Amino acid sequence: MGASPVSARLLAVGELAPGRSALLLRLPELIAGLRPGHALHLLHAEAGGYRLRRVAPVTQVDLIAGSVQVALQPRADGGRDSLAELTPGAQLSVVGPIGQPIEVPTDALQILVVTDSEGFAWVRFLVTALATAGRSVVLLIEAHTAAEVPSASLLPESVEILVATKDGSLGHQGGAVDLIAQYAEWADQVIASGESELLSAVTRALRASRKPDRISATAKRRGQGAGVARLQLLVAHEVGCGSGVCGGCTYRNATVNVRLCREGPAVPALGGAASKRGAR
Amino acid sequence: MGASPVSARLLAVGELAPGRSALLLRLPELIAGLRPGHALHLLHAEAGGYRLRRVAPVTQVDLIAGSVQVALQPRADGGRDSLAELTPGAQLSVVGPIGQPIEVPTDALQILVVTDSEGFAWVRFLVTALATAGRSVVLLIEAHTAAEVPSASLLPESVEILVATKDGSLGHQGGAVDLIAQYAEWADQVIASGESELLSAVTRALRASRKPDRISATAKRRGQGAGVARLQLLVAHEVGCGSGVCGGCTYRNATVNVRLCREGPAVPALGGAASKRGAR
Amino acid sequence: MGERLAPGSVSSAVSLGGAHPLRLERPIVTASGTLGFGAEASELVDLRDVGLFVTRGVSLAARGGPGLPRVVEVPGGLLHAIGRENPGVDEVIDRHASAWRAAPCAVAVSLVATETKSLERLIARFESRADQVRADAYELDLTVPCDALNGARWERSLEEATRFIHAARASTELPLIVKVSPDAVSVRALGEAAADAGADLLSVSGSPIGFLPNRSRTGGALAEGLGELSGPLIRPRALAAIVEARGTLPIIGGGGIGSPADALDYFAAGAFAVSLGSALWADPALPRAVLESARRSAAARGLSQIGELAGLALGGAELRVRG
Amino acid sequence: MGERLAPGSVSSAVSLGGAHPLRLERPIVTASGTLGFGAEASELVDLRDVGLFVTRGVSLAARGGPGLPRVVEVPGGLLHAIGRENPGVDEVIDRHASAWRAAPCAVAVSLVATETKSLERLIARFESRADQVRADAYELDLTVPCDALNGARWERSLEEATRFIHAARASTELPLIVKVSPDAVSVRALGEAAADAGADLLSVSGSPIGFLPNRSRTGGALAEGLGELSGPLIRPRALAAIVEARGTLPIIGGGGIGSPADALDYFAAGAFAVSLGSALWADPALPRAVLESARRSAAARGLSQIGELAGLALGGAELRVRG
Ligand SMILES: Cc1cc2nc3c(=O)[nH]c(=O)nc-3n(C[C@H](O)[C@H](O)[C@H](O)COP(=O)(O)OP(=O)(O)OC[C@H]3O[C@@H](n4cnc5c(N)ncnc54)[C@H](O)[C@@H]3O)c2cc1C
Ligand SMILES: Cc1cc2nc3c(=O)[nH]c(=O)nc-3n(C[C@H](O)[C@H](O)[C@H](O)COP(=O)(O)OP(=O)(O)OC[C@H]3O[C@@H](n4cnc5c(N)ncnc54)[C@H](O)[C@@H]3O)c2cc1C
Ligand SMILES: Cc1cc2nc3c(=O)[nH]c(=O)nc-3n(C[C@H](O)[C@H](O)[C@H](O)COP(=O)(O)O)c2cc1C
Ligand SMILES: Cc1cc2nc3c(=O)[nH]c(=O)nc-3n(C[C@H](O)[C@H](O)[C@H](O)COP(=O)(O)O)c2cc1C
Ligand code: FES
Ligand code: FES
Repeated sequence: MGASPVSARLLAVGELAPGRSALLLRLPELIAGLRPGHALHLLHAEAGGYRLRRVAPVTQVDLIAGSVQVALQPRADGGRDSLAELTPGAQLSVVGPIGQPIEVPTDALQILVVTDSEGFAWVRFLVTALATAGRSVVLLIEAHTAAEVPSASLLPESVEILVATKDGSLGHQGGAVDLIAQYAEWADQVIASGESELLSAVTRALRASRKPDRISATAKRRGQGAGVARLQLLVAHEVGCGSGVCGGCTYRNATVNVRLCREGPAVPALGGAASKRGAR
Repeated sequence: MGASPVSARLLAVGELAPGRSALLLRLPELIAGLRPGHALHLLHAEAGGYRLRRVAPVTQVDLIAGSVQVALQPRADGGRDSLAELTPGAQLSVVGPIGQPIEVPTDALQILVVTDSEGFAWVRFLVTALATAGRSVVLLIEAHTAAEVPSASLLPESVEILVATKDGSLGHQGGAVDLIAQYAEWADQVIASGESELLSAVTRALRASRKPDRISATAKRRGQGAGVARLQLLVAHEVGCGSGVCGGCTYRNATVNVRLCREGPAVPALGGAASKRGAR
Repeated sequence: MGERLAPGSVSSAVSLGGAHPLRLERPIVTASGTLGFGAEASELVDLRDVGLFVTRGVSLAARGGPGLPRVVEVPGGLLHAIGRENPGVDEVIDRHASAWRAAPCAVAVSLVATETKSLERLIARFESRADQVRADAYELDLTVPCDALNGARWERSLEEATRFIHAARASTELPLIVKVSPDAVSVRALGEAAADAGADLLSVSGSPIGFLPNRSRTGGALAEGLGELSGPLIRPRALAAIVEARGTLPIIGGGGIGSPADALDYFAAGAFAVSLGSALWADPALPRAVLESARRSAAARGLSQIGELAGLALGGAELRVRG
Repeated sequence: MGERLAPGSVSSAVSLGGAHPLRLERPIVTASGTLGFGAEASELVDLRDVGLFVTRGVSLAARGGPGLPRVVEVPGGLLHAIGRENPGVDEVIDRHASAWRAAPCAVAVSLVATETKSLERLIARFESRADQVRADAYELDLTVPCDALNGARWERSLEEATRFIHAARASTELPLIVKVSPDAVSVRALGEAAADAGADLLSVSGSPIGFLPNRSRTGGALAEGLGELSGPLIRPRALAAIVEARGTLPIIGGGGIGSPADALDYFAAGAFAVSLGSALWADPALPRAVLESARRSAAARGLSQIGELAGLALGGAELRVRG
């Protein structure tokens, strides 16, 4: 049977930004295996016992305390999130990790990360790990208004953060894409996460700059031939079977066919690796 | 606009019997007007803000502490009761009182009350008030098995309690109706509450004993002509408009047409008062 | 999208229907049966916040109802069976017509009939007492059993429903609202038939049927057995029905609205006005809250009328309706 | 009611259907599409606790699916649109037929087609590769769009659905399950048409359609727009459909089962077996838990077979079906 559920104690309910809840869980059993890009499934009980596997990206890991922070994704139906109303001490049933770690080749020293208020939950752990490992990281973050921008205190000081807000209330007025040009050449590796409009805009902006993909050892082992794509998109999904069988999380385009719950969240863009097929 | 909601703090979650939850609420605003027979509407919020007026009978009132105990009725669909999972300190929105006090003529000194594990919530306050006022009260209580019988500690010592269980695990083996004969003549007034099978059985058992109805002052004032019926049935309803307009709680038979949320919960049986029509 | 407007400047009036237009000061309708026949409605809700009050169902002769329980809670809402109980047209007029005349909003009478003959006599009865009766529209309830379909609802047969709508149209010049539920044989086909018959509005806001056994599973949770469903659990299905019906007639959308945010979904799916039902019992201020949030939403999009919110979610291209 | 039995002594096997009986060791069916085509199903659920595994929908040619999002949460369940995506019959047989042969339970293949010609060729394809393919039954999916109804589902037209069922029946001798949802034009009429056509079982377990706008209300929450609903929110409506269909064909009941207690409602409403779908994802042990609670419930009533639970809620008299 798939990974069996683990019981986790809720330590605290916090916020990455206003309205973006994050749960701090006591999770000694799973913590060692968690890497940036991983998510956990929170088995949230509906009325009458029907439980859903709700995808919660891992935003921070504290190996000493044995605690893991996960973000609650906003629901497409705008529904009230009952998990955000739990009080510390509550028990939660968790399964995971879901998906694969995000691959950043060891020789990629300058990393550009582009995100928005929804995508931030998928890159916080990555940016923190890369910066702590001494790589130079630039984070472009886009939001409608200043209030939606996560606080810089959530990331290591060494990370260079540029903010763009639609209403100009903070940083550059406009979208993160306006700021990409100056970093496109500089970056060895680019990672984008957030609304689909942002992902397409970043892909278009980078298509112009012709840097070759980097070939890395791990990429070969995983039969992905042409190495890690220079641009990786982190695609989110909300809920599903988590076992690759329902087709609910399949991201498909001309070159890729990725099941986000198995091979996601990273999807190679700009003709990177050969189609990442579900290996069996 | 109808009675406006009052905010009540949840002091404790208790049990009248296993699986029969009762909430202790801090409710200074409403407490003075509460009488046996009254219920409160708990405005329980469903997902997305849709709130229901859920009927909760008042089981005990503590005038000094300003606290009111109400019982959570089991749901017909057997659904999990999210109110029973609230933790002390939670705020609840309450409207009421709903319905009318149960009328027991002052000259009725010997009262027989017949109930089951579901009906007990509707008679606890009444039996306590009558016994404290010095009347002699006999309570016949029926349950499938001993575990479902509420503990005697919930009632004043002066109340004489006889138990009947279907499986004979406690008291008489069989139904409460088997025990009525010895009290039918003795009782000046009979009140029954619980499943419809019990209500019909009690009505049949009492039809035999021909005691006249008692005429009381209050009955005249309320235009009920022939005085308080000797047998009153307390009929429960789960949820509804609470304002007498939706028709969801109408108890109708040859002689009565009562809207439980307005004229209930007591319904005269055995041709008591003239049809209690919604006064307008 | 135009630039932002001040919410206050957004007009809330909507004028719906062609040959017999119905003008509502506010795009808010009360669902039949949830606020009674009239006399007691304003005890619960301030009708000044409402555009159209729809009465509880009225039939030619009195209709009795089933025993208790008639309304039980289910996950996400209510299961209920009142059986369109009412004292009959004359009794209702005697006691409630004065409340209709005094109402600060438009009033529609909900017509209940199980065959066309009594429908025609029911409307004739209302029209014959026009001196006392102030009705701005009739709502024809297609979610009522039809004798010819041995108890199945009118909306389950396109043929019977069409005949029923024509009978109503031929009996009155007042604006005619045809009310259906997502259980209709095809909400789109019924909308087209209603438009062809000259009806003015389609109210896609009815209750689908439902059933639950009682806890001991030896009978139904309701005395009646089968019942009707209300509340959030029917919202996604109701919204799909509104999308299916788009373009046949101007739509009043409802069934499952629990909050102002829910109501915006119904405008976005194609409704020009929203019907609020069982949510009103616990939230009598909901009409005003829905009005304000619809104003804010229109203002933020630079729209000067709430009616322009209708169908925003469907964009230009007709949403591929495969339902 | 007979006196109590020991739960262990209650038999769980059911043999359903007349001319082509389908024997299930356990009255538990997995809903198509929720456990995949076969190869990976037993990674999630122990198929020894299941009576019938129904594959994800398979069509003659490969079908692509819509963009993301394809599955979103709604109050009380899920809204989803996968578009019956699959690699086509040959690809599925190549990769999953071995898993079907090894399955410790009966296997039914779910047939997806938008017109009868390709349905006939699809079944012929399966029958021509009978040496590799072990299928104990076919499930004909009437909740798929039908070309002749410009995209509306087969189940929305009694005429098209009847022709479709006859085409399937004429193409195979295997037990034939006809799968419908509460959106069917009339679940009862479809059950009768299926029985007349010689089908063996009616699975009243499909997803009704649903819609929700996205949060900014400028498009749908799903890329596809209209989608399908699963989970507890469809339970009361699914149970009413089961009550409506009672007596036409033996019924597999499902759609909205979240717990063993829920499953007992479906037996009580008339089902001989229950279909478990999206609840399996988070509760893989649900089949065993449902089996045990059904055994206990039958034993408590002195019934020696779980199948005897079917229709208990409807008592002797046919429940007045007015739906
Ligand atoms: C043309 C085509 C389109 C498909 N579209 C989808 C889809 O949109 N969503 C979906 O869930 N499944 C799609 N599939 C099938 C999909 O790859 C798996 O069947 C599905 O993801 C479930 O995995 P599985 O267990 O069936 O097979 P897996 O264990 O995932 O193996 C997939 C197998 O299917 C074949 N395959 C998968 N993808 C492709 C491809 N892009 N091109 C060629 N062959 C491929 C390969 O032979 C591969 O071995 C498609 C398959 C094909 C051939
Ligand atoms: C024959 C009949 C059967 C009815 N059955 C029901 C029912 O099952 N459920 C229901 O909700 N409503 C029933 N009613 C109507 C009901 O009494 C009210 O209309 C309803 O309760 C809502 O109250 P209201 O605001 O309309 O009128 P109210 O303010 O409740 O006044 C009710 C009026 O209806 C008449 N009435 C009510 N009950 C009876 C009766 N039993 N016999 C004769 N006249 C009566 C009286 O003139 C009375 O003044 C029935 C009415 C009649 C005449
Ligand atoms: C108690 C009750 C009584 C109802 N009576 C009627 C009625 O008389 N006529 C009618 O057309 N609809 C009736 N309905 C259905 C409502 O008009 C509405 O279609 C349904 O409740 C769905 O809307 P909601 O989810 O907003 O409540 C009734 C609903 C309830 C809950
Ligand atoms: C992700 C997903 C994929 C589905 N795919 C199919 C399918 O391929 N064929 C089919 O007949 N039903 C399909 N269904 C519908 C299920 O078989 C079932 O009818 C529905 O989920 C209701 O049952 P439930 O509430 O128990 O999940 C799918 C459901 C889901 C959630
Ligand atoms: S969630 Fe079902 S395939 Fe990924
Ligand atoms: S609950 Fe609506 S009339 Fe009593």
